[in-house]
Amino acid sequence: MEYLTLQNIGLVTGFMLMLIGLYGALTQKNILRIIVAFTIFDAGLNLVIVALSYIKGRVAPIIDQTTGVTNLSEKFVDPIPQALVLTSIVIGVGVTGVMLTFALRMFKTRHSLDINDFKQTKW
Amino acid sequence: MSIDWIKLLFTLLGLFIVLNYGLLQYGLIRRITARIGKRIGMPVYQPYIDLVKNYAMRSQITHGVMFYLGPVFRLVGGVGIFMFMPLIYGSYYWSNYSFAGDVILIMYFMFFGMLGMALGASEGGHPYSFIGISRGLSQFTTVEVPFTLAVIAVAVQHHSFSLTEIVAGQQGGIMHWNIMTNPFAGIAAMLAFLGMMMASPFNVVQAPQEIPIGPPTEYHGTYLGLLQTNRAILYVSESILMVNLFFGGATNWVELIVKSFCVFFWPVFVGLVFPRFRIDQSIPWFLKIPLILSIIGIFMV
Amino acid sequence: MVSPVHIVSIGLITAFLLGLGKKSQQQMLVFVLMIATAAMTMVSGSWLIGLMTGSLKPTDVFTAGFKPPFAINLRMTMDEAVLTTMVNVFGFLTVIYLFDVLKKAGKHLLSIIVVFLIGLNVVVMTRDLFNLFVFLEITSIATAGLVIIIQDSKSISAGFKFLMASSVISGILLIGIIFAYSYVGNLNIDFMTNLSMVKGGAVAVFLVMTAIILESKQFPANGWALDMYESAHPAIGSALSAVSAPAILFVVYKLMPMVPENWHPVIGLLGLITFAFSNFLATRQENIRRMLGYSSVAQGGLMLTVVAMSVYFGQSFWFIILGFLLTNFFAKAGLFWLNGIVNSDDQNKWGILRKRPVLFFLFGVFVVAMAGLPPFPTFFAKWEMIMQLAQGNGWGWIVLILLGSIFEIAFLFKWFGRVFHAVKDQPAEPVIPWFKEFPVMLFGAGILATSYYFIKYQQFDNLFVLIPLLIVAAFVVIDFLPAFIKNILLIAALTFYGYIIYPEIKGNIMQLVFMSVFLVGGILTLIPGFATKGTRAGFYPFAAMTIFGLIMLVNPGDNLTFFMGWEQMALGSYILILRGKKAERPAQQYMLFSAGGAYLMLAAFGMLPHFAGDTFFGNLSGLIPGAGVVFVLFALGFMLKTAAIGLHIWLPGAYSEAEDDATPLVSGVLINAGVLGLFWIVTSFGPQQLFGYDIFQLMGWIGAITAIGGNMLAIYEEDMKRLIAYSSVGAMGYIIFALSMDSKLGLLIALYYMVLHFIYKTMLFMSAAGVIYRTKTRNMYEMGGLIKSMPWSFIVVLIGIITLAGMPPLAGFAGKWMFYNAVVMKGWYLQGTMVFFSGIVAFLYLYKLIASVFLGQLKDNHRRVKEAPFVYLLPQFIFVIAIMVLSIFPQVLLEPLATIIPDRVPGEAILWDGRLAMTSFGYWNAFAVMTTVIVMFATIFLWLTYHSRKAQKVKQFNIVFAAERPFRPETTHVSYNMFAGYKKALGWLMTPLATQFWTGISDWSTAIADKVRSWYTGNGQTYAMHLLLYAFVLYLLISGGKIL
Amino acid sequence: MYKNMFIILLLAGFGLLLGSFLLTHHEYLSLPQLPAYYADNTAPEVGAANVVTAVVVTYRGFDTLGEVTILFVAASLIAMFLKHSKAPRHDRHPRPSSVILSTSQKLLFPLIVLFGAYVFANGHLTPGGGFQGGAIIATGFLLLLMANPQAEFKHGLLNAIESISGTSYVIIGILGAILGLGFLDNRFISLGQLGTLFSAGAIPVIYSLIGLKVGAELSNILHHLNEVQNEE
Repeated sequence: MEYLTLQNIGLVTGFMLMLIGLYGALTQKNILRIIVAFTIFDAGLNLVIVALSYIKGRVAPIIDQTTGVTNLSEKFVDPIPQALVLTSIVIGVGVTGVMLTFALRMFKTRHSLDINDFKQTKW
Repeated sequence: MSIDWIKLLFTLLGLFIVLNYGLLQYGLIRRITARIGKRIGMPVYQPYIDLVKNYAMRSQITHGVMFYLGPVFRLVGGVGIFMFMPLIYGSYYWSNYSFAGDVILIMYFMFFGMLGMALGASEGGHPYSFIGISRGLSQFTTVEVPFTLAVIAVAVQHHSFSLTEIVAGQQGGIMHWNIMTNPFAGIAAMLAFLGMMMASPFNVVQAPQEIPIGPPTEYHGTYLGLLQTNRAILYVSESILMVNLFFGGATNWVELIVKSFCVFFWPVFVGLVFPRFRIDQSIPWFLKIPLILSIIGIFMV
Repeated sequence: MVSPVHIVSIGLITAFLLGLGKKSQQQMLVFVLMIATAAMTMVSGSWLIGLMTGSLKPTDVFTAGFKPPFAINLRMTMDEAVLTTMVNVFGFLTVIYLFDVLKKAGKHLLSIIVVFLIGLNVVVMTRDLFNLFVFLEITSIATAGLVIIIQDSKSISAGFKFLMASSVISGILLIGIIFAYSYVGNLNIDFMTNLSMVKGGAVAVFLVMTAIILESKQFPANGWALDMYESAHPAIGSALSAVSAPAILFVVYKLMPMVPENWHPVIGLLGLITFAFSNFLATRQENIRRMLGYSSVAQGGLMLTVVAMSVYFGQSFWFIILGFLLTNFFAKAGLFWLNGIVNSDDQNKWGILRKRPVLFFLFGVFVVAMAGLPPFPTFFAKWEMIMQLAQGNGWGWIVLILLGSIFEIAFLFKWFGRVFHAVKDQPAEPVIPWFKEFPVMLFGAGILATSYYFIKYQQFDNLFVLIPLLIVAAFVVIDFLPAFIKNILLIAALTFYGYIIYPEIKGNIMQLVFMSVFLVGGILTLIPGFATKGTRAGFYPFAAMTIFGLIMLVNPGDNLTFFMGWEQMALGSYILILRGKKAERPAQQYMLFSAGGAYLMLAAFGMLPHFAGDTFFGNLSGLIPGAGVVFVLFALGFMLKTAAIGLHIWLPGAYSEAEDDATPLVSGVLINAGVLGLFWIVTSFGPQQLFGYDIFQLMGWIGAITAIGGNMLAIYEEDMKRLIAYSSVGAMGYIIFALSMDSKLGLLIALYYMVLHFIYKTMLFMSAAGVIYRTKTRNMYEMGGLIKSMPWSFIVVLIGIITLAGMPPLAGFAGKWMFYNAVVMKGWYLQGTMVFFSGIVAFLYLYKLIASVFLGQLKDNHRRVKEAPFVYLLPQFIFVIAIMVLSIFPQVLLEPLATIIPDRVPGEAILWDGRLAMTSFGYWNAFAVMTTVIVMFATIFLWLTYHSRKAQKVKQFNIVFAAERPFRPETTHVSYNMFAGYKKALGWLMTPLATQFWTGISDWSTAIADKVRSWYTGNGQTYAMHLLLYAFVLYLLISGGKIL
Repeated sequence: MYKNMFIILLLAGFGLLLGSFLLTHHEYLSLPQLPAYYADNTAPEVGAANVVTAVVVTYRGFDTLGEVTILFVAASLIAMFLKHSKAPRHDRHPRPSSVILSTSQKLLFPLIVLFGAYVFANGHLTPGGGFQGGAIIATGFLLLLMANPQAEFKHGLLNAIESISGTSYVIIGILGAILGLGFLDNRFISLGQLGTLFSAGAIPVIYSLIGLKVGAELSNILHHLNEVQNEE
């Protein structure tokens, strides 16, 4: 059993990125850094998705002269995760944009970017 | 329902005897009390004089209806106890109206007069009435506890609440009396009896010294006459109750009078010896020794 | 039929086109949005109707024209139709409700709203896991947008916390989806039911499920949600609670088929923990929006439990979940909207609603519906849920549900009571625009309609349930009429009801007795109401509810009807109590204790089938072995109502602070409900053991202590009504004692005393009401000498106290006489003496009652007081007549009562020989006693009258007073602290242990709640960590530490 | 510090949870049924050379609609959020951008937009598509803004593009439902010759609309953020 495959490397890297992102999101005090940490988390997640579509020795699922039009299912890598990752990325962009906007406005209300300064509602 | 007129006659006769006996007894006791206190005391027939004088009084006042009814309630209470109690064991005619109810009826009928009197006196608006009544009621609550337990003990012992049955169970000599067969209950009841008679040391309720005026003052003339009549009947009736419960009852009038006199003499004797308790002393007192004795008594059965 | 996908397309086209709008056209844009949401509603609504009527079949919509799993499909069945209709109707109403906000807010907000609705619709309908994720994200971002309608620093930071949380959640969800895909090779929910069976697939299921559970805001990883509820506009809070949460829960439901069977209970428990704890924490909230947030979260938890256990619940699942779902939908939305109308989180500001009877009524409806009281759906759902759980021995679950429910009631009714009494300092006529009122009213109508269908579905007995409910509803409708007319109508209704019910129950003396007590009591206690002027808004519906609730108790034998009647009676009487001027706290206490008792009973009802099958608890054979726990639960429940010592602390406050003429109803009449229940359990269960100890023995002691305690407490009361109230405690102790003797005589005493207590206590309370009505005070030491001006009231009180004291010749003595016989037969001397002692103690307060009020010195300010109104006296004298009849002919009542007692009960019965009552111990002839006494009394009275015929009446101060003449009544009237000596001697008995105990419980729970809620630090980061922690702990719980 | 340790522990646990995936998961040796179906049937059924595009726009077209909606709602949120600040706008005088930047911007902007258009129009043939193309167009605007921070956009135009393209997208979807087999079915326009620009039915149209919409939205977001910066 081969462990050091490209897919596994991708997966492990993705997992590590996710954990790093989470660590950042949970420990950083600066809101902007938290947002960045979340993008790292997203990146790791996307990497995991992409890595899953990989099958050794196959090509991207686009029909062209080299692939021909028959037996494509034995030539292509998995197209679905690739479609999913597109969606995931776009969602990530949307969320990041929104979060940044919030950060902007939060800074305007309190002139601070420390997450601990935004505990008006609690208990 | 046919009324047994002869029995009614006998009952009224009994009432008359008891009334006279009560008045004489009261006079005698006062006399004895005075002698012990190194005084001469009033004549034995003084209660008769008082009674006649009071009933003959002309000037009368009233504070209102309830004030007016108070003594009536009181006397009904006293007479009622007498009426519902069998006097002489084995005699149909001297058993009064005891067919109407048993000892429970008698026990609760005692409250009737008390309550009526309390209400009547209260309407007089005299502050000491309130004080006296509140003390009386307070003390009374705790007096009744050992007494009731003792009665229950006796009832359980004879498997009956009927006084006639209880007396019947005590026939056949002094060793069959309840005071002997169940001494704890008997003693408890005798101690409670002290409180029921409201003699010293439990006479703070009436407190003849501190409260020289009060209900008796407001109640004068005929009212007082009624109250005195009641006192005579009630005290004797209560003594007879004790006799019936613990001292074997009586089979004839002589025995009845002797026994009830002895029973009645007991609180007088105690009262002469012991000083008076305050109300907050007397209440716990009844909840201690008499209560414990009566509890022992009830579990002895 | 329009395809369900067009809900989405209509919405999206609208959303996109709104972008073309100009600022000046804003109002028009709002109308466009309105039309769009209406259209969406019509699409989903038409599916709902079609599916309901059967004209449409459940459908799958294949997008892109490929069958699943090749393309995404949307499903439209009954479930989806209900939920999407809910979402869209809600959306439509939100647009209306937010009309003023939207007019100013700009077109972007409009787009966000419609996108939010689309997101929820698709979340409900889609069958594709990844598509679900996408639309969940849409909903999340749209939610973030909605939160900042109010752009203050609170809502902005709450929105950010929400974004952080939803990032973490969506990360977990996405990774789960990807794993799932990698194991089964597709993304359609219907094609991955075997996911957990695939090696490693359980992890994927776990991640997906966890994410959805986190999304449904489970305790304690829900700080972000709470902050959002607190800071968002109420309309948005209502959206989160009423439609977001159900949509998410529906996702859970969709995913349940792939969740392994053995996880179901874990998820269910998580939901229940949320339910219990969130309600617990809500009790500490002063801020309305946050409180509603906690409540929403709690409801979500409860629904999660139901959904997670859907397989377990089987047939009843739909009934239960719809009950919770619809109630939460209508009521929570309504409450949030009301919050928006009031526009304040301060409970005291809510008094505005008091100016708007309809809105206030709806507020009450919502609160009651949330609290799970009848006749609202949650009540039935909760009942069914408990019954089902009990069948599977889920006692821990039941405890959690009941705990949560009691906390829920605590904060809801604290709030309600506060609002009820917050009338002061309000603007005269609040301006409430129609578009804010309209949705609330619609949802109010919605919940009422839902209740109607739920009741109809249950197929209750017409006579005992439906007619009463209709009458109550009718009185709600005619509440605007003058009190006079309503009083006549209610009395007429009760009379008529008695007329139609009589043929049904005349064969059953048990029912007949209690029904007469409740009906006659109801009618007679209403009569004093004629003295009230004005409309007396809000009194009659609840009086009717109380009385008919009582009537339901006497039903032909259905546990649910009994319980429903019980709760209804509790609710009605709660409102009656709350109407008193200073009744806010006492009413709250009353509600809490009532609810506590009711929930104990509910648990008992759950256990009952294990012992007795489906039988009505009052009809059991009397030989149910080993049902000790059920018995104790029932007994506690009923004894809470009869205020056994320790459980009595609600009673004096509740009875005394209720409106004076309502007190007889809520006390004298209502307390018999507890007696009814106790009587039933004693006769139908028979002797029971608990840990080897005889329960009747225990109950006997409780009864004895209650009797003493109640009477002792009454002695020291200066407040007339409190005194009578404590006296009730004592009387109930007497009854409990009598019942627990479990002998023929004992039960007879209990029944007899029940009737008697009903008569004299109602009478006394009415008389007190009359006195208070005239003197305007309840303190007895401020009265005195009233016998002159109120002689009739005096006579009533005199008869009442003689009866109460049990003095011959009146009817009370019968009870005492039987009591001695019973005690001696049973051999319970000590307890018996205690009860006897309590009877003597009663003399003290009875004397105080009558003497302080009617005797003694008349006060200057009462010189012009008149006799109580005729309408007060009339019922009192009816009772007096009843007492007189009973005194002379007790067998009229005692003989029929004796037939109620089942033969299995040991002990001897009373033998009647004509008028002579006999036992083996004693005898007693009421007629003879009465005759003798009357003759004696008459004789002596005549004797006195003859002698004192010339007596002259003297003035008030004409008394001999230590050589002085008193000149002020105040200094002469001895009443205050009358029994000081007694207090000095026996006051130590009165250490308020019960009060201390309950106060301790209350303080303790407050402290714990404060500790627990400090978990919600307000820091978004902490919240994000909670999410991860929750997921991790859940993993450990499910996997047991092993790899899934 | 303890808190951080705790978080590290927690994440380690979480990592283990994720890591368990590595133990049970195996790389595919052949495609499972669903992707194999896509690989084999995209060409005949959908007519797109790029299978991923076929999946994105047709098979999972509903997701993509959602994606567009997400960007839309995010953009709306940002617009709503940032527009609200009515702070007096004081002119900023940033250092003028360098000659290189401003010059190259003028040169590159049309090229970038053109390239973006190319990417989305050819989404069904080559790697790329509406989102990618839209993002590229938005970079053009970013360049514009960097070169001239004070630049004023025509909001109306961007909004109009956004709205119209979005609406058209949905309408095409509805047309798919009416004329084709289901909502967002691309086959109501003839599939054409595989591999040519005008093939794959409605896919190029949809992708172009998406491209325009995404480009407009992202540009709008950038512009709003820039405007806020100007306010500061």
